[in-house]
Amino acid sequence: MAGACPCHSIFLIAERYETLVIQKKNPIDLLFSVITAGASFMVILLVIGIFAILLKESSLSIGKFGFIKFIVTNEWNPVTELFGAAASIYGTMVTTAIALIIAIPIAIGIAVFVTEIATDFLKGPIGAAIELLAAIPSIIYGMWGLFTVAPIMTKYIEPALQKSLGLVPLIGMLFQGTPMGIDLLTASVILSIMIIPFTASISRDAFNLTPAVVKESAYAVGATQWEVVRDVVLPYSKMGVFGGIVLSLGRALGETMAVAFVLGNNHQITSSLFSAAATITVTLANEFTEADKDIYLSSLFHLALVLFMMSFIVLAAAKFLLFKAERKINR
Amino acid sequence: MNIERRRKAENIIALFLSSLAAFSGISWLVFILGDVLIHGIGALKLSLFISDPVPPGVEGGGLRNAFAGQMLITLFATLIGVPFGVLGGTFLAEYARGTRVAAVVSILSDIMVSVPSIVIGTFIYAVLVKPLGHFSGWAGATALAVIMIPVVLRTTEDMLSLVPWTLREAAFALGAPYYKVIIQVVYRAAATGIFTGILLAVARVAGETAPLLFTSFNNAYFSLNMNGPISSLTATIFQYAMGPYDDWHAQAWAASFVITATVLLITIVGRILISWRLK
Amino acid sequence: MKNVLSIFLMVFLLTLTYSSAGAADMINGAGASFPYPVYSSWAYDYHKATGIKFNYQSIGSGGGQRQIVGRTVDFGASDDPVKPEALKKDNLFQFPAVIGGVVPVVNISGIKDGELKLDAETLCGIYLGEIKKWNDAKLISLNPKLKLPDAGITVVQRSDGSGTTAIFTNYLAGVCTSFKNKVGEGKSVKWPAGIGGKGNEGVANYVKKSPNSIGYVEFAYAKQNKLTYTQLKNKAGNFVQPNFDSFGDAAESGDFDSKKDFYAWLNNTPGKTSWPIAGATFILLAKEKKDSNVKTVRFFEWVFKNGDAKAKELVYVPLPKSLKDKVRAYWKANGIQ
Amino acid sequence: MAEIVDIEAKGLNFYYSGNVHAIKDVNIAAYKKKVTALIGPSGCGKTTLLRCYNRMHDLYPKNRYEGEVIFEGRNILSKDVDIISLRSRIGMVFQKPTPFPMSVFDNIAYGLRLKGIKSRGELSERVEKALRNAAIWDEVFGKLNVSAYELSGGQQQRLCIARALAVEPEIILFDEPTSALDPISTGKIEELIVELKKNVTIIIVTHNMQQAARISDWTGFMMLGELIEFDKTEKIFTAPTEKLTEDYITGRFG
Repeated sequence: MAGACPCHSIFLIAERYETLVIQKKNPIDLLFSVITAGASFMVILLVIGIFAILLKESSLSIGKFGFIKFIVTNEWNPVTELFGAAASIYGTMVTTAIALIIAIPIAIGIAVFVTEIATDFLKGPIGAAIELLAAIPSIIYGMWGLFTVAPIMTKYIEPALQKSLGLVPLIGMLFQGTPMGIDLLTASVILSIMIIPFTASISRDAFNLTPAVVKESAYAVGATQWEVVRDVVLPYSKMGVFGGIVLSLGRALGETMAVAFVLGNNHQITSSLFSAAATITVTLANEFTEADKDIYLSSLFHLALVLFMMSFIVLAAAKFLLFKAERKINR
Repeated sequence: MNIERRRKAENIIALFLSSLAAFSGISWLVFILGDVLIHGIGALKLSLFISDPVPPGVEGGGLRNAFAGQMLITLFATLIGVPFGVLGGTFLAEYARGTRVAAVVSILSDIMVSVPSIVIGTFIYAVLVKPLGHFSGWAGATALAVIMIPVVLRTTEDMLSLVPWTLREAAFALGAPYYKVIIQVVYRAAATGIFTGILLAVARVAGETAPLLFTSFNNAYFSLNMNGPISSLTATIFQYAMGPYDDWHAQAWAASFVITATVLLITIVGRILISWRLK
Repeated sequence: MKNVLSIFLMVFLLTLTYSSAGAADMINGAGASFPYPVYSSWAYDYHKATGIKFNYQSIGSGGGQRQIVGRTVDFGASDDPVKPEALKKDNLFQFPAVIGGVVPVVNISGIKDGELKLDAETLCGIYLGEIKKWNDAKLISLNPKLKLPDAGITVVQRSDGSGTTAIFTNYLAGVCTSFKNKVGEGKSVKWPAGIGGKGNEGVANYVKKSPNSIGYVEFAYAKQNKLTYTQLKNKAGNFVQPNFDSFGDAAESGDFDSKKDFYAWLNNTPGKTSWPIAGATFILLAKEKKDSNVKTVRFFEWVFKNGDAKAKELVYVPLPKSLKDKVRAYWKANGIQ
Repeated sequence: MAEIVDIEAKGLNFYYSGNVHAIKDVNIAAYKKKVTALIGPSGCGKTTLLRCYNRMHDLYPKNRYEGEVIFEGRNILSKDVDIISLRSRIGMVFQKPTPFPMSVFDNIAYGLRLKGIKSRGELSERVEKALRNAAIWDEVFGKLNVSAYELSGGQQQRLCIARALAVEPEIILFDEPTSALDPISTGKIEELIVELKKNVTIIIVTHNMQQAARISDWTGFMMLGELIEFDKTEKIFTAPTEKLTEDYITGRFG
């Protein structure tokens, strides 16, 4: 199963190089290959370009506040012209973390249902529903969140949470303050609903890669359906599921519109999930066209740079891990 | 015996929970779509498509400007993004197949797909809006194109890689140069797949808001001037939904309904094409 | 493949030629959300009368200043007057367009328009997060007859760079030293508490949606959205209702000087019946953009002649005739008429 | 030694979803502690028959059995049979090695843990025993904690046999267990099967007639879903009753 594959592709490549050498002599071919190469290098150019431009535009802020100090400073004060990203980064991390905590179990549950439990009759519609849920534009989630979810949160869910979990020591401090519905919790819930279909559909694809015969051999030892999922399917597809989670993480980090409506735009770090906050993306969306001073705009570019680097590092690290894992399996 | 009973109970609980998760997934979809449908249909009038906005407080008005602007921006984004994406994907899957360069570009594209779209908005603001001195439809279209390129590039690469190598060899054997093989044979074999990829990329950018906020900006009037600020449905939804006026809310719902229906329709067509191709 | 390409190309060229038309009769501006209702109504009438499009996007005063400084729009609009030195540095003109008042709005069940009385001290306390509940002793002593709920106050403020905030914080900082020290004044400040809405629209929307909330908006927004406004105690010690007359009173005392590019505040004016939080909203033009300046000025000339009724309808105070003449003289002196 | 019937199909019919009649009225017995081989051309239904014994077909919707499979006096096809415990008594080894994504030790211990055995001592003891019985202990005793994927193909297959053995089933079903292996590994597995029949009943599906001749006591020849002939292996390979069997054995088709 393992050894055969790479040999085959090496063989293919070697064979193909020979053709390529012949083909290169044709001038039109050379031209076409240069054009296509140019188009694909566009991607490299874009990545470098985005980084360079953001760096250049934020140089004023980096010069004044320092790159690292900017990240750890909890201050966003246009009056005194002192800017630090800590509150926005905190908002981004908290919403992302809560969204993932809610989304991952549900998404995996959905993937399990679709691959292991559903009869063919249900498989199609549920699979399609998940795909569609993933295709709905994020602004629709945001609007739905503002008009529909936020009132429900204010009226029912948040008071209920406050009355139950709010009284538990330690955890209780997450649920203090007036339930307003425009807060971290609502934003995280909307975000989680938005990333569930993503995680679910990638996990489902990963689950489907588990060979039927391996599952059968677990059944043959007398395992129940759940035991097969837990002990065979999940471990077998953990890399794929991990990849899906990282993609969703990247998505949640960079999501703007779904949270812009319901986060309340306040640059503060609080322990309560019932308070307004700001994420990097929401700060950018709200303040970018409105920043009046150069240092203000530069600080916003600085924020964008931080977000770009965050998502780049997360995804690149995930790619690297997946790549290593793949190599390990192939070996 | 006892242990078996426990295992079975555990099994039933786990299966129940996962079924619950699945049905909750479905119910979200029904909830959201139902909400958009109920609020949207009510506000869906002919005037929405054929008249321009009126100031708050004045009766009537529509979003003709936003529909036109959205279509224009999406169209140009497609015209800019697709050639880059398809040609770039061709390079990775054909001329550079199996090389290190292809792997690097491929990985970078995957990362680019996930770069927050608002960051791309700020980037375009810095390179196209600030130096030129005005917001423009072109800036908006370029921002969306930047989002599209890596998506189209990766699908094209994947779809071309699915075309069996022997097919190319068969064409080479007839004495065709590589570019002819690619254009006449490989593209044809992968056409449905590439087209589907383009469709899904269009569906994705058609619903984007964040990158348009600082690029194409917004315009209260009907305008086809790509050199100036131009309205888009999504930016208008953001403005109207965040606004306090009831008729703004109604129009925002109607616009949401139209954009959701369009995006879902494109997605469904794309999915059907895929499954039809795989059969 | 070739067919598809040529169709693409044709569509591309067609739209290209078509899209460059129609640029001439459009004025693009952005800025304060405070005057958005009146500007958009004027623009609507102006377009009907002349066919010229006046595209105004409400993005906040900070944005208006930024975008005109960056020259990405034909004109900027700001409620926060720019100091003459700054105007000189950025090569800008500035003139007032209309006057309005900022009012606190609340959403408390059972309390109607103009019933709740607030003074500088309580408003300060609420916005500093020191007065946390509606049944706070200070609020009760001001409103002995009202039934104030035992509920936390949801404070709503502006998240964007806003002239409304500039006027509001200029007022609070002027009447209340602890606010001045802790928060300061400006288009956007670091608020100690609450949620932030984008634009007057956003604040109005959040107040409408959140029970037991308080916010501050331009009066036209309160009116159009049927938000519950409050009374305020003015400098003379009287509780006044926000209305056309009390704003007019405030406007009377404005010290607008064309030599200072009309830089002036209208907060906490001494008149007996004047509303304490008011301000003019300004237009900013780039000095070197001659053509578009003429277009913009033509619009405001038309507005000065024909727009007063519309402004009053929306509870804005049109500029007094003497001020209009000063502005016209300013245009003339700078050669933009 | 008298032959005792261990498991017996009686009038067995099997339909795949969509009413494909894959097993047609088959009557066949497997004797205790003997090796029964099922041979026949591909698509003849031998694997389908094998998968009836541990009701593997239940995993997929719309499959249908008719008739009986009698094991310990009960029809295991009846609805009230506990499939989970049935499968832990009738083990199965597949065509390709199917190690689970875990360590060598955990692979073997998996079935034991399902049965509720927790003590580390008992687990290692029984894992060792299973590995010894599967003749792989000498090769892996130093690598119990490495991933099972690190083993060679032949070792993986014997690991899977050990995994099946660990729960001490009465019957083990082999579904072409050597078709993916090289000749040396195949030889080892064949030796192992012969060794195993001292303790368990074995039913093996094989494509390879020599293999059936080498290791089985009884052989059933199937074609198009029907059991053409069932008899002692020597008889089938030397003097088959049916013409079809003879043609197949002598390589005229297949």
